[in-house]
Amino acid sequence: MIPQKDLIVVTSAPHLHSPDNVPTAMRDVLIALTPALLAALYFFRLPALLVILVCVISAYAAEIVCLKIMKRESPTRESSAIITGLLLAFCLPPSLPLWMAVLGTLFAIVVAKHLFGGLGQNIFNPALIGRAFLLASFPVAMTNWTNPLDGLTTASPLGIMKEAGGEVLPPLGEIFLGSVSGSIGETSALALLLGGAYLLYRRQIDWRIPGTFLGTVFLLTAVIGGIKGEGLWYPVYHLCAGGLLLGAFFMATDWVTSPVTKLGRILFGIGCGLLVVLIRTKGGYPEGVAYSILLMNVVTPLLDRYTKARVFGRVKSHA
Amino acid sequence: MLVAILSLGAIGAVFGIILGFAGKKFAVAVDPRVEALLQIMPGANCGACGLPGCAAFAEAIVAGSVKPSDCAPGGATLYEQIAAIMGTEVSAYEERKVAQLLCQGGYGRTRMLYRYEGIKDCRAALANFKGPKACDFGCVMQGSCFKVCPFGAIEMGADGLPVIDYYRCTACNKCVVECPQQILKLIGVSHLVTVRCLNTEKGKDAKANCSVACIKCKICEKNCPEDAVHVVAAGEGSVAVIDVEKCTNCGICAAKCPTKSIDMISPLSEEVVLEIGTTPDAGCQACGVCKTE
Amino acid sequence: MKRATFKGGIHLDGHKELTSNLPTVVAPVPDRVYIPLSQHIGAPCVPLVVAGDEVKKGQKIGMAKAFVSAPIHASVSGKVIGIEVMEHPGGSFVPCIIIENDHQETWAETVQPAADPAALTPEELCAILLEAGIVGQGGATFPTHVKYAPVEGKKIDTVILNGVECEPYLTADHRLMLERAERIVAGLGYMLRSISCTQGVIAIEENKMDAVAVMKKAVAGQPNLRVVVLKDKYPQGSEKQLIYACTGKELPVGELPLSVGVIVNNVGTAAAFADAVELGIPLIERYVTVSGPGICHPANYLVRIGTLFSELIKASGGCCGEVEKIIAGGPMMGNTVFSDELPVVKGTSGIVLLHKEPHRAQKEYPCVRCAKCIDACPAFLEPTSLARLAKRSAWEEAEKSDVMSCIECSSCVYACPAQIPLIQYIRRAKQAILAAKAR
Amino acid sequence: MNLKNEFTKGIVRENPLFRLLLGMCPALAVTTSVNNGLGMGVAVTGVLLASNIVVSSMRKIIPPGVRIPAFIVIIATFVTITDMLMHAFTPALYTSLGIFIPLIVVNCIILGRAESFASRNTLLPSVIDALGMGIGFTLALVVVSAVREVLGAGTFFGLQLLPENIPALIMILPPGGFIALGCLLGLMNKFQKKTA
Amino acid sequence: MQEYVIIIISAVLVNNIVLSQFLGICPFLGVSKKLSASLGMSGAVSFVLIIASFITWVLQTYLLTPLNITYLQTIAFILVIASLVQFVEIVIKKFSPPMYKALGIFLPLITTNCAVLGVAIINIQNEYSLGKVMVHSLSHAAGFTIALLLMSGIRERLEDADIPESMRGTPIALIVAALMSISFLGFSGLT
Repeated sequence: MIPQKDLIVVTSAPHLHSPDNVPTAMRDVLIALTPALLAALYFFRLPALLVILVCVISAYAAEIVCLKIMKRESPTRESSAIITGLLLAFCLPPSLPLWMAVLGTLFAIVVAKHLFGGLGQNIFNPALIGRAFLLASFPVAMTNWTNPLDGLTTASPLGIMKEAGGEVLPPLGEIFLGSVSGSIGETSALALLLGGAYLLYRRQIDWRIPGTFLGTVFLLTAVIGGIKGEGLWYPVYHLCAGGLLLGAFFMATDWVTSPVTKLGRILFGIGCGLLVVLIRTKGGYPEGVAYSILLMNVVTPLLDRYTKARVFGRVKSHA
Repeated sequence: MLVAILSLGAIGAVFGIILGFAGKKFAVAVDPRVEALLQIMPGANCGACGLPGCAAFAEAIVAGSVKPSDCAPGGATLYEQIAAIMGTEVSAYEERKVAQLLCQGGYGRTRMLYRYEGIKDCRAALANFKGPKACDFGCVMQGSCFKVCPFGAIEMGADGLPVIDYYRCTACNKCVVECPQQILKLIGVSHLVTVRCLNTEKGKDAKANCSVACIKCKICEKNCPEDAVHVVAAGEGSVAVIDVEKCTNCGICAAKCPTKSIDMISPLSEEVVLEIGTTPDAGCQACGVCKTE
Repeated sequence: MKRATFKGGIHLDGHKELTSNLPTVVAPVPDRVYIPLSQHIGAPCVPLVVAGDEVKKGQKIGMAKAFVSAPIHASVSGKVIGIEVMEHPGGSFVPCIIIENDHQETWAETVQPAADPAALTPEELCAILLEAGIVGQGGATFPTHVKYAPVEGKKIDTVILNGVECEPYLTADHRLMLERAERIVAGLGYMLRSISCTQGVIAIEENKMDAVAVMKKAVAGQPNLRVVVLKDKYPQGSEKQLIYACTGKELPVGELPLSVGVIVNNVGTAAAFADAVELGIPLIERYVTVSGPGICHPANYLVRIGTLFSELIKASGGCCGEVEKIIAGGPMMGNTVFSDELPVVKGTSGIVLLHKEPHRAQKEYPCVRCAKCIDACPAFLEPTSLARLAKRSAWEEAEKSDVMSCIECSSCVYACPAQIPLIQYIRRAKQAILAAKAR
Repeated sequence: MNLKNEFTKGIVRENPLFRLLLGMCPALAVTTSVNNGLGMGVAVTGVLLASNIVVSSMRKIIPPGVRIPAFIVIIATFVTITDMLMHAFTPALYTSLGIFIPLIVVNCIILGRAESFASRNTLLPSVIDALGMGIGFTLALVVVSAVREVLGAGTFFGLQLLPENIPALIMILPPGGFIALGCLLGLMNKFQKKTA
Repeated sequence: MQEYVIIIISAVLVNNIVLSQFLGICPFLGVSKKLSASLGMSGAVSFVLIIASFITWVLQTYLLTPLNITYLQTIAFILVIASLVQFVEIVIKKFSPPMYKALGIFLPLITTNCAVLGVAIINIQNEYSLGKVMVHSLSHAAGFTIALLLMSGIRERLEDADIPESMRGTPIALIVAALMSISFLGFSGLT
């Protein structure tokens, strides 16, 4: 007897599925990152291009090698490694030696992602781990900012704010457009807002995380600004400067490492916001977005556990 | 020097007295035998004894509600050790058993009704028209047994059927309990001849669906010199069954069976069989994983 | 206007335009009908006939003694030629009574209209429900008379007729409401009377405004009956979600609708009830939509119970394209069957033939924790967590996580971008928990 | 009893750090340089040896009820002696190991060996066991600290190996300890799997 | 007041006892597979840690220092801790069986937990007053609890993760600890 071909498929309902799948989601994120990519290339030119290329290529290569070693499915249809590489490049200074970028990418992909079992199983956002790893390893190279206007080495806006040294803060308009010193992809608030809006429109991210994240930062800095006697520009400046928008729209919202429950997401956003303001105002670093999101990644499993929704029809006291 | 000795002695004495006092005052009795038993248990927490884990089994031994031999993975060595702790005699000799699959209907041998798509779970596949195979008695080939085996003794073969590594099998019974078709059975390793089909349909129907089904031809029955194999009534029909008491492992029925639904294998090599009743090496490797939690 | 609805759920492409405007066709009566002994939830019937018996249309040919059960009737007149085990749309094998049609269409003597429908007592009405073998027409096939059997101390204040039909492709209920509105309203009237309930609600989704208009006209002048228009969302037709959408009441976990004073029935059930009371005809035919991309000429049919799928597919011009799945019922909750040689039963609301979905990859992706399943779940569960628990057979934990509250609407699987068959894992967990309880 | 076996098991097969997962705290804390790792290893070996000798020779005298407290006192005594010796002879090492010298007292390796081996065996095997375990632990510490020192500071025993700007500072920061040990354990497992 | 706040922030976040001081690694890795177990463990450790800090401080200030036998510190402290643990175990076993069930199996493990002895020694090294000793040990207990709970939350999630065979168990736990430790670097310099 031979196995019959062309048998009808029998399986469990449902037999219809949403056209959204993992690759389309990845594609949407890539599309959303395009404005920031263009802005980065416009402001930082060749150095940025090189860092981005190096990160993306090494991320992709690392992904393929890891999957080969672990004998897992080919990732060619997913672009998650490319996104990781791109996001990591976005939070690196354009002047970073390329071999450091490669090292950070490898650490991100291998340690933060594949040691945990690959896509969907990591606890920490790989790109942010890559950045934090590099920052801890090469603190000097990682805080060497070039100003895109004159190519000179300057402190980042937040650094100037923190040190309150002789340097003058760049005007808000420049911060908004992105012609200030900073990491490759984080300087242009406008481009990041465009990307974030696209993701929200495509429903690939939940408004709760960026909403509460940015909201918390805005409120707290407004209060602090009020105490300091600064005007409304102070909280707005905090929103647009540094990696806040990049983090809030693209990294805190990472599906894998953020909570799955709605309440959990709200708490996650608030937690990120609190930590950012804490580190920016009281901590040892001028910028705290990466650390704040990583710290909230740590808390995510507990948030998920304790913010489960009440099951339909469960009496409230029971839940 | 003296101060040191005195003060340290004093500290020691004070705490010694407190502890001694507390130990007496607040003593709670624990049977030391339970502890001792727990030390020697295989620690697989396989549940073959019907109790939730080795700790429960140790308590049950002390309570006298189970026999040492209820622990299948333990083997003779364990029974002796338990007997030593409990101060009893070693229970009767028990033959080593291994789980065997009573179905040979892999891909290409049994007619398929449809292509199953979905989770790898036999019960889930059975929910659709009793599984993708036309035969309702055979292996569903989704590997539920493979998933529950705590000893890695089961793998899924290329023909879709589970392949059991008899050397690794500890007869823990987990796969037997898990199998929804009840086609896995613990069989003593000295029984070499087995009917590997449980299809009770009429010979014609069975044959139409599967090339290795028992077709109730009774050839085995007629040829058995010991009168050990019979086609007996089962379910709504009948199927060949070997009486292990009478069977002498001559293998004539296996040779004569037209569909080869009876086969003859020696699950374990001779030297292993000689040590019947011992814990197989590949079973519990005392990795301690089960004990850490 | 903001339409009432439930929380969670998904928006589906209904594909209803394929058949929603096609008037129902009476399907050709086949030469043979195959009537399964079990077409309902509950005890299967015992056949009352043997091979060789002459039967008449509407004659009772099988019944069970159990309370939760429904009798079956011959849908044609002719000769019983045997009882054979056949594939059943529910995903099992069931013995079927096979009747050779003599095409005489002689009615059985038992088929008698009630002398004075207005004078029937609740008990008599309930008896008619039982005798006519009426079961839920929406697909669940729960024997209707059980719902209307009085329960001590429980008062029903609302009967909801489910005209939601949230499954894609299906338009049988839609056509029924357009074509037999007055029968539905009459049936609802009998239902209300049999439990002395005052309020009747007919729930229809906003994508069927023509049916809304017709039903509104049909209930005009009866102030205790109203038509509720609901938002277009799946799974609105699920009992719990429908009750919430219509009344705002949340059915407690593990309770029947009874506990919140509600009974939910399909519109088709009401129409069948009216037929049984006023004409004495038991449930021997029903509306069936034959649709999907794999069908050449999709259509709505009025079909005798026991007609083979293949006859209906043939009547619709046969298959077109490479059919991957044949579904009995709607594509969200219906079962796939492995051949077309199986009969239409009381719960068959549609036959949908699907091609391979172009956007479906061969293998599932790992869960990326996007939480789309959680957002989609109308029971507010976490399907992905439940599936994970089921994957490692952590049944107890799954039970603690309320896996039993899953209504198996499959919204989560639809929404899942990683294409994980969440619902299968969940079903497996439920099955294991029930098995453990039974032990 | 095969003494050679008793000796080698502690080095490879039952390496206290890599296989038995004992003594994690010092393995993470003091392995920022090979110097420290080696010093720690030697100190632990010394204490282990001394306590094993005493425990083994006194095993028949100590009543089982107060076994653990007695062992701890014995161990603590030797730790204190070690502490003083190091303070006197290796002041630099003493400062850099700091609190982790008194903490040798609570190193599970020592109590574990006393409890599971020395209290059940005669003197000679106990000595051999202590030596094997101690050397195994020392080797493990040296490996971990070598990885961390080379990658994190670019040096090995203070010798400059890598150019100034290459080393990743993180390896001698706290996370580096976890990373190095975690990866080494993973590699060990993989290696073990292949040979098994 | 300022000093106390600095002690708290430093002990809980900046110099977290587990993630940057490497004390109490064994229970941190060993008992963090289940959230419930880690709750029990951190409860037991916190309890013993605080009481032991108090007793060892008293012992040091009123016995060892006046008698000029501070070299006996290690022996004396470990004796205190060992006895304390055993005492607590006996008492709990007698008076609160449910609590014993929850904490009992962890108590013996605490004797060899370097967190307790470590904090006791740090207290003395830093020459804290009694008030600061209590705040300090309390914050370290909190730091330990937080680290353990977060770790067990993560490890419960990792239970379903498809981690490479050789990384399962302790290796991946160490990697998680590493990444947690990297995240906690964000607090460095916090004042």
